[in-house]
Amino acid sequence: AKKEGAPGGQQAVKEIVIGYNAPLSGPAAEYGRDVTNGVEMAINEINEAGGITVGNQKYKFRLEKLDHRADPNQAVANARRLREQFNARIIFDPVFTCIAPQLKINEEKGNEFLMMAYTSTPLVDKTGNKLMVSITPPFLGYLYGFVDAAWEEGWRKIGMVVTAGAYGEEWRKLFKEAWEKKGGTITADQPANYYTQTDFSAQLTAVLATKPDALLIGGPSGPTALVIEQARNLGFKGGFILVDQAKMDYIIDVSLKGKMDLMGTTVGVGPFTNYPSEGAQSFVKKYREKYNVYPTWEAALNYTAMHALAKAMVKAGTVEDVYAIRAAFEQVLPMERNKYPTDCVGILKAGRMFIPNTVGIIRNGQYTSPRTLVWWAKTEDEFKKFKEMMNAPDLAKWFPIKEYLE
Amino acid sequence: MLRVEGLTKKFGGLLAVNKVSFTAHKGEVLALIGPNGAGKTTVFNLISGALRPTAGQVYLEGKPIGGKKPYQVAKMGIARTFQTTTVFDQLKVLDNLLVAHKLRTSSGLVDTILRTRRWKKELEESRARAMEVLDFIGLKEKALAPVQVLTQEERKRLAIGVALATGPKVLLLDEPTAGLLQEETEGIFGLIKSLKQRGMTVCVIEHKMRMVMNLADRVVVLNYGHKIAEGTPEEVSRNELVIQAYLGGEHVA
Amino acid sequence: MDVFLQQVFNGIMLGSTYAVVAAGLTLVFGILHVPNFAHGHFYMIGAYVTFFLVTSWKLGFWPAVLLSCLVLALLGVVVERLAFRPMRGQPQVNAFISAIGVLMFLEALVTLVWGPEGHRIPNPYPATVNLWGLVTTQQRLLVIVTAALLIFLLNLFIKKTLLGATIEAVAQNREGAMLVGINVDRVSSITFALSAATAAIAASVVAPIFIITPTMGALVGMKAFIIVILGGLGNIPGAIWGGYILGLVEALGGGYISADYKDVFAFGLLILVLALRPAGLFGKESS
Amino acid sequence: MGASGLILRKCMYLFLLLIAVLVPQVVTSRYILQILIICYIFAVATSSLNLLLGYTGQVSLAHAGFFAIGAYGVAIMTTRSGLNFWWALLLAAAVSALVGFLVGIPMLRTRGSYFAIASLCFGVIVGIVAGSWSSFTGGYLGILGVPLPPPLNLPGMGALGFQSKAAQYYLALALLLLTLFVMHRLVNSPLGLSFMAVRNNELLAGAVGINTFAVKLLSFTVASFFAGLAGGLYASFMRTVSPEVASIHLMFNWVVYLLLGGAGTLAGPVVGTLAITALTEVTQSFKDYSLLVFGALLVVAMIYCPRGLVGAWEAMQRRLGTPLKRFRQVGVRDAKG
Amino acid sequence: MLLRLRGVHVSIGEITIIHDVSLEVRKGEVVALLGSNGAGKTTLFKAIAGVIKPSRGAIEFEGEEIQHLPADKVVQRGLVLCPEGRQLFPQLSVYKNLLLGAYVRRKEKKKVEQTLEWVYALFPILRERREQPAGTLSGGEQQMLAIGRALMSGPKVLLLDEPTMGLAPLVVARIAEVIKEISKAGTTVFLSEQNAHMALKITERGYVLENGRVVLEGPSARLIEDPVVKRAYLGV
Ligand SMILES: Nc1ncnc2c1ncn2[C@@H]1O[C@H](COP(=O)(O)OP(=O)(O)OP(=O)(O)O)[C@@H](O)[C@H]1O
Ligand SMILES: Nc1ncnc2c1ncn2[C@@H]1O[C@H](COP(=O)(O)OP(=O)(O)OP(=O)(O)O)[C@@H](O)[C@H]1O
Ligand SMILES: [Mg+2]
Ligand SMILES: [Mg+2]
Repeated sequence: AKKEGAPGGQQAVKEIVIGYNAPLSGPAAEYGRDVTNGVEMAINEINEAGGITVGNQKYKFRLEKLDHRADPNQAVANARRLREQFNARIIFDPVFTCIAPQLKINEEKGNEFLMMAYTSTPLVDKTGNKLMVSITPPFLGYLYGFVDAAWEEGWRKIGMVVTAGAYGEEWRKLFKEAWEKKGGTITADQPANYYTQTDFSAQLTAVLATKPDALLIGGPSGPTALVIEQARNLGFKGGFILVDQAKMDYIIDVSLKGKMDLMGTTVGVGPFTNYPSEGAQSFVKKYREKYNVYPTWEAALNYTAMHALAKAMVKAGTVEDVYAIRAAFEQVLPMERNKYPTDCVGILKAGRMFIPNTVGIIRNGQYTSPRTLVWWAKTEDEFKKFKEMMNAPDLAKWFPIKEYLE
Repeated sequence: MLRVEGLTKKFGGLLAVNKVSFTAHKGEVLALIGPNGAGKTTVFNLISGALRPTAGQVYLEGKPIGGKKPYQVAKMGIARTFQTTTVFDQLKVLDNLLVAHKLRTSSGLVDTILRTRRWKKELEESRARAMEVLDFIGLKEKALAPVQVLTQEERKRLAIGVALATGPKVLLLDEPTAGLLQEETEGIFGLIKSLKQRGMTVCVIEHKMRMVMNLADRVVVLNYGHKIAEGTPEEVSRNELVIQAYLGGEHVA
Repeated sequence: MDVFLQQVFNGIMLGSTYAVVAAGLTLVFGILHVPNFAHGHFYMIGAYVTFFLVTSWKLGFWPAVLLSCLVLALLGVVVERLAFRPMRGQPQVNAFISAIGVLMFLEALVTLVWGPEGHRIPNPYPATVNLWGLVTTQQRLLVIVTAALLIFLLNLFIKKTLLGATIEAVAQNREGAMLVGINVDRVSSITFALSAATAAIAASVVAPIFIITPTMGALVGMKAFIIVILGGLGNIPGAIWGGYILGLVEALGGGYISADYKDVFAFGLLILVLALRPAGLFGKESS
Repeated sequence: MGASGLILRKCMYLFLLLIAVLVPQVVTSRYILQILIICYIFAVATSSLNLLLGYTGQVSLAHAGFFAIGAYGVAIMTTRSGLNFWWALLLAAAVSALVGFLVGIPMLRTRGSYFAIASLCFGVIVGIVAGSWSSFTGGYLGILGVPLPPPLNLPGMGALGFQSKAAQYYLALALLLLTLFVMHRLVNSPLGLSFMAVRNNELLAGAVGINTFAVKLLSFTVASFFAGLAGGLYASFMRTVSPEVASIHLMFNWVVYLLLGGAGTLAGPVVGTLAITALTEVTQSFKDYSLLVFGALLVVAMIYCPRGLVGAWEAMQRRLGTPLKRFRQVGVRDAKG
Repeated sequence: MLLRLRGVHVSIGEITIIHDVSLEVRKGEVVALLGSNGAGKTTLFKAIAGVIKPSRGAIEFEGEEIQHLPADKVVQRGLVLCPEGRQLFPQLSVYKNLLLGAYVRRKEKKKVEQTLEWVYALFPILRERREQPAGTLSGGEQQMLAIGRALMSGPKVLLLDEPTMGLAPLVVARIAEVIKEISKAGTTVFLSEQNAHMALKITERGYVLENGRVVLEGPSARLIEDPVVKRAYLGV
């Protein structure tokens, strides 16, 4: 609810409630927390800077968090509650299965809200929802990017111990296709359940028996680190390719406590913590100070997205008309260079922001500089134009993905 | 009516019942006696299908029933009570009898949900039958009472009533008066007597010899799983083996 | 062949933890008939306490394990007192609900204190060993040895000591136990303490190999229930065998059945086993 | 029970029904309606679980599995084969019942805790299949775009659409009433008595000629049918399904609803579902402490109302000595009126 | 005075079952408690043994009040109840059941051995069935085990609640003998029975309980002649 702010004759500051609907307990709680922190940090910064002015009215933001425990039913109930009880017209959610049913209610007349969806799956781009902004790089960018990088490393035989479930399955299927098209071979495919298993020796033993050059592994970062450790304990000397859910910096710094040498040569999502841009580095510092936990891509991307949202509101001149706010994104992007931790230079009609995929490579226990894939540029010229908007233009690489070249 | 032939039951190494044969004729009261652990309850369990015999066969009106499940045996017309009084203590008295009579009805799920004419008719019949049994066991006033408020003796009556409500041809009663006072024992005694008058075949396990003497037409005596004697109460009570194994020198009970 | 042996070894290592956790659960579920669905959460807290002692108090690994064991014994006693003792005489499902309340509470508590993220206990014995071609680490060997020792002691305790017999006596007839002079409440407390303490040891010795999270207990708890049932309720050797069997099935299944469906096979197999042996693999059917 | 008590009780039920019917006229909040709709659907699932757990005494932990079969059944049939929703709903519930029947045959050979765990395993299997068989179930992302129920052409009333929340509310309410009606008739019949007899004493039940296995199987099948029905409607109202519908958490929730409402009573599942859902929404305001508070409350509630809210209410009634005496174990006699 | 009850009331839930019962048992006596079904014999015994707490009144054992003690403490003092319904440990062997009977003097290994031999001598069948789970014994065997188990603790006072329920005449006679032997061995026996014939034959004094009140007391020989007892308990 919008409250009358300061008393007295001065202009009262009103309040905009940002709804936050995420898993705050259960297995996905850590993930949920990272996303919240990003949004919350952005909100605090904006408020401390005096809030935003829309029309002639000053506003501050307030974050209203509800836990949906990754349960779609609870997510819908929460969304309705946020919209109705708190009059939240913006809702962040980082879980696809919970976002999906909300996309069925956010266009209801009189109940509209803008879905800030943190999900990389292509399915969400196909919903045609007009009130959605998705704030991650696409899954396919990583997949094709990793295939290329792995090939360049000289690997030809790959064994797979990827997380079970459809996400992993999608990875396995598409990776196999792309890899074999390149001319490589898949020697073994033993999925493991990264959410429930803690010992992966069984799958690793079976796959390592086929003598692969590298392993495609990954799921959540923590268990992925275990897979790496256990593979090394079983005597594996080859390389790793990490699916995009696993983040190599987190694995090294948090899970392996800095034991970089275990990584050998690894291809994966480029590390955020040492991303060579001013924006990223100052964010890492601020974030560490404030939360005393590890800053992740989740936090950074949502942080940037929240800032983009605030700008869009100002631009649209309304805090209520969500269609106008959604439309204003096209005008406020790109975000200024180096003021924000991540690149965000535009948005697709379908709602996906132009955020490059970052591919990182660790070679012989040493980070090499990452490359960022510009997947949305249709032409070389367009790519050059976008390159100039980015935080670290030297790292950018043109990498068109036909699925997204509308 | 009920014929038991060479019935045998082994528990591991223990021969609880060993080649026991006897016959209960229509309308008679057959008492099964013997020391504790002789295998009486086991015989009942074998007849009623609660246990599978190791060997031997049981016939009801000439039809073999060995190997059947308890509910099938009940349907064929053998009802039993248990040594420790068992009734459905979460149900009301009347409901105990209705559920016992259910095996004589044929309404299914659909009849129940739609409350078809058949369902109504059968429910009426069941009620009538239940009231009749209640009247017989003398619990008419307590029809709607929960079982918890019944006294021990009333529960024993109800247990017999539940068995009767299944519409049996043969009734197996396992120590129907255990733990009852003399006065109450007489009551149950009367109940069995009037059952007999109505032509019911009754097999009863009993330790109270006076009751056995007055009630039973014939007596089968078990010891260590063997049948050691069979005959009229007088014959049996004079039998040396029986006196040695069971009755002891003088017996008053 | 080498691969097969390696897989068997992997299975035994997995099975070791399962066996200990399941044996601990059998004490309260099989013997006291308390369906303690929070048992896996005792396991989780055991790991966290060890983690805390090692990282914050800078205790050595073994002193930390021992202290954690004591803390959990105490926790077991408290939980029994507050959440399960009042449930006596109620149907078992009531205690089940109470256990769900307890596990929600414990998980939320740990999340509040240590956050939802995973933590690691520094591995005290990280060196790899090569045993006749089997590659493993010292810590893994330690898990197997500790489990075997624990199982041996537990079995000895129940079968050979009078205190063990009193636990069984209380389980089978509470009033009867009171009438021979057994302090029933104390026996319940001891049983819970023992059960929680074994879970703490199991968790503490495997934790250095793995990651600890507030949700790590949920699945272990559920598996422990399945194992207890598979082995036959109240049958301690059954639970232990069940633990090793599940470990082996998971390892060999994970290695040889190439599908997401290996769990389907494992659970399906369990249903089948129970259909054929309704009282578990090692249980005697009581009539 | 006295005749006056019976009338009083009837009046109370009618009054409650009236309130339920009037809700959408008074309450415009989509949030509250949303919660009530899902509550009613869950109450159907909980009621069917009650048939098994409360009346037949079989602690089944497979219920979310059947709910999921219903949900996926409707989702797949409507989105893939374009079947009319109503047919899909019926068919999905029938499939759920059939699966219940088939897996009941091996599982019901076990008893007590063994059955509980065997059924838990089945529930888990359904969840895994839902998450893994992506070509059929859409994997962990699930199936999007499940349609709302199409308008019903009622003779004389014209088409009845389900676009509005109010209409959805009435549909959920109708399903709940249908379920309660069927449960009521089942429970107050010799058939229902045979369920309770199995719960009370299986040995004796067998001895009085009840095929206890068949009774349990019937109860299991009927419960699966209603769970499937609830799941189907759920899929349609949520417009999507994902493997969460088979999650054991959902099922544990229902057991909690049932036990805290009062197992073995007709009102229990409904009371429990409404009360706990309300409580969950309230404890959310404790933020980080919500599960801490909720967990503790659960234990306390189990200690102070071991027979659930309905049980506690009855106990209070008894103490006050009003004629509204026994909801529990309503005998056949009561069913007549 | 070994055991003395003064104005004892016992309630279960809201119902008062025992009203104002006062009675005494002297050392070395064998005393009978007669009463019809549901008179409250079992309830009274349970209250004495500490299984349920009396709501009012005092229970003195060897001059000390014990009504506030829990059951296990009462047993430790030497007041042991052999309960109705036996309350055995069904899945434990006969031997373990007996051993647990001696739980309160588990430290005195020698004495326990001796008592065990004595119990086996009283009930030879128990020796035969030593390894069998108690739950699979026949009713009579279980009753013998229950008495045997109660004796294992070497009680000063043995409360026997309907030891002959459902037993064969031979066994009833045997148990009557055993009670005499126990008494001879120095144990005071307080016996609750419905089998008034047997009870009054082997006891010295008796109390008759009806609806939770003591309605009659006196020497057993006199009670046998009492017309009320005759009609209700002995049958004419
Ligand atoms: N399930 C079982 N497993 C092993 N032994 C059993 C089992 N059931 C009964 N027995 C044994 O079989 C014998 C016969 O028992 P049963 O219960 O038939 O005796 P009974 O004649 O009814 O005695 P009572 O008059 O004391 O009830 C006993 O020795 C008993 O220990
Ligand atoms: N747990 C209980 N709850 C309610 N009433 C009880 C309970 N236990 C006993 N009663 C009641 O208390 C009264 C006395 O019971 P008690 O068992 O003491 O009698 P008894 O003389 O031992 O009878 P019996 O000869 O049957 O053993 C009975 O009316 C019984 O119904
Ligand atoms: Mg018997
Ligand atoms: Mg008694």
